[in-house]
Amino acid sequence: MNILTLWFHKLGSPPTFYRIAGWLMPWCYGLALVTGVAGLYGGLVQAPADYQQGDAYRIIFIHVPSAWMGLFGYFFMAANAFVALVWRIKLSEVLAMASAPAGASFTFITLVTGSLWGKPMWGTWWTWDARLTSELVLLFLYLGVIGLYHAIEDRRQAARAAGFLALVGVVNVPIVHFSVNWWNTLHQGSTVRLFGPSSIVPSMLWPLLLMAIATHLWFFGTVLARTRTGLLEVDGGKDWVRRIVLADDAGPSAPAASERSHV
Amino acid sequence: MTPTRKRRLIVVSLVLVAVAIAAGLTALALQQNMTYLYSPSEVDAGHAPEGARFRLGGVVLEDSIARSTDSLKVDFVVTDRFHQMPVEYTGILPDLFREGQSIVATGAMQGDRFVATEVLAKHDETYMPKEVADAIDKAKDAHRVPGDTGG
Amino acid sequence: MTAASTWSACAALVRRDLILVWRRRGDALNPVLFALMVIALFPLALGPEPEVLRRIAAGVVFVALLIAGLLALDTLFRSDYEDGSLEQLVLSPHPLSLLLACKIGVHWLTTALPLIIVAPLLGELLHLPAEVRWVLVGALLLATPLLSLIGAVCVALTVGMHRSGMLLALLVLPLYVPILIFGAGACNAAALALPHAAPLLWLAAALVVALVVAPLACAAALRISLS
Amino acid sequence: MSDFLAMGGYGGYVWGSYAVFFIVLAIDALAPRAQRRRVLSELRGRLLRRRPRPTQVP
Repeated sequence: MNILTLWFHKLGSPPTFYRIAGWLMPWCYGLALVTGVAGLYGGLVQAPADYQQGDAYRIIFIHVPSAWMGLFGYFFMAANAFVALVWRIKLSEVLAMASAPAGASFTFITLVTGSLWGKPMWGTWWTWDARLTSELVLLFLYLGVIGLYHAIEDRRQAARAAGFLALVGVVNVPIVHFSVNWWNTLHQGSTVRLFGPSSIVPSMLWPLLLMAIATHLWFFGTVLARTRTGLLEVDGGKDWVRRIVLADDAGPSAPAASERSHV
Repeated sequence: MTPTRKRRLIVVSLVLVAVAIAAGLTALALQQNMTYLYSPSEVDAGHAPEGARFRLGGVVLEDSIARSTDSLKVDFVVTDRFHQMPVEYTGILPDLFREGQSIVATGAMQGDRFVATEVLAKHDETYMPKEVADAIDKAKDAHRVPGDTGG
Repeated sequence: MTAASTWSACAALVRRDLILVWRRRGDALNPVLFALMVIALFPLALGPEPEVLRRIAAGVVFVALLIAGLLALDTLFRSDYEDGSLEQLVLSPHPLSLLLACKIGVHWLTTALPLIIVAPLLGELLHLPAEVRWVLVGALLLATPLLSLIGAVCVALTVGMHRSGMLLALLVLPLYVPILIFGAGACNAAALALPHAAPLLWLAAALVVALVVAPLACAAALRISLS
Repeated sequence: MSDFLAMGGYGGYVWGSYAVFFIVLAIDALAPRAQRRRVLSELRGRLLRRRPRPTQVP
């Protein structure tokens, strides 16, 4: 137990996490690209056309993983915000705020690809159905969190306030997920089920799952990248940040100098 | 008891009471029916509002689609396998609209016909290649299982 | 600190807020005038056919009152923050959530209740069917306290900011969506002579929970933004 | 190949979706980089202003 808490403290300290994140990040991006290419090959080339929807169903390979990531990102953000507010852990504040833009991107993709899928299949770009509406509300919640975070000067206070808002909005996420079961609406039920058989054939399922893995890895890649920057920002005056800043200065100084002159 | 503990106790018990009341109200709400769409049987039984707009849900009956030659008008029959409802619609139908497909139509009754202003196709959550679907249909025919085309 | 002193603190706070509103009673009518003008815009934009107006009446009244309430939210903590009495409230030994509940209650009484009172009149302007009128009032009685409570949490988060108007709307409106759906849904169901008890019961359930949880959340949010 | 691009007549929708997917994710990956550069230069500026070290200033 003692070793575990010690290990946790070590991992939670900004300099250690900064170093580990820097090491993990390329792996996340790289593996995301590899699994993504494999999943896209499986989805676009290998998988057969659907019996009802023909080739249009191939949007599923990005739509559904993105929808999962939109929800997952919100849960990840809210969980970190909870930890940050209760135990006042700096790393969690930064992690929560780092996951908001990534989650918002995936939610945006879900809405746009869903719209592009709905037009040929349902006959409409958009319908005010429970699931679509709550996905839109999810995007607005993300934007509210990001907006609040950028509106407050003090970084730590901003992260706490925005994290609190994320926790207030978390009630919405179960509504998004279960609304399709509560109201009988246009949107079909869940295809892939954790328990019980999925109503999709294996040749279509494995590319979908590969894409889900790829989007998860990608999500963590961008979250780690943003967290590294966020840690530098929050710990601005600390020694370890100073070392990194000066080390970076000693390296490729020419582009940095031009950057400064632009600003 | 210290004041902070007492306060915490009051807060927790208040939250519990509120949740209990809310659970009771929710249970009461779940007993009411929240209708999003009506099936032809419900319309036949007189549950649907008279003269007002509502949504009709069901399956397009086989061999019932009659397209007008000179306009976009389409007549078809929506069924829930118990009752049938003739539907009239003018406009462009979605690609998935076909016989045996679940649809949601918005409109109002005019006499004994349902005049739709919008028809949306509802597809189910099953994805499979055409060959597999054909094989399943064949197996169903062989065993004389009533086809469950509803989504 | 005893229970009696806490009650007297609450009473003093309510009296003070009511006096402040009474001194500026002209301002208290602003939300009502705003809602009236929004309602008046709809027949001008859509044309005066009673059939069209009748169908949208309940929803339009609901949205107009929601936006009027949203604009009025800003005044909840604004003047208290500027004259420093909000920090006194946070530092006081009495439970902050209880004091905030009093403030929210007074704010609801002075901004939302006048709106509910004129709601049947606003509905009449749009030819709201008579059988929907009381469903609308009932839905508003359940929905507006919810709007005030949820809005107060978001106001508490933005309290230190200089220009928070648009941001506040961005934070609050997504949280208002379910309330609008249930409230207007009940009215529309009543207009179609459908059973409309279920959405009202959902609203009531949400209100009961919010009555307890929202003041606590509001207090926590206020502590974050004043820290 | 053209069959593949046509996607059974749904090419516009399918490829449009994939284009949105890749563009948004590319922005999502590039934005932290730009932000990191900005934060680093900002911190460097603050550092140099507060403790001027003539040997380090370029």
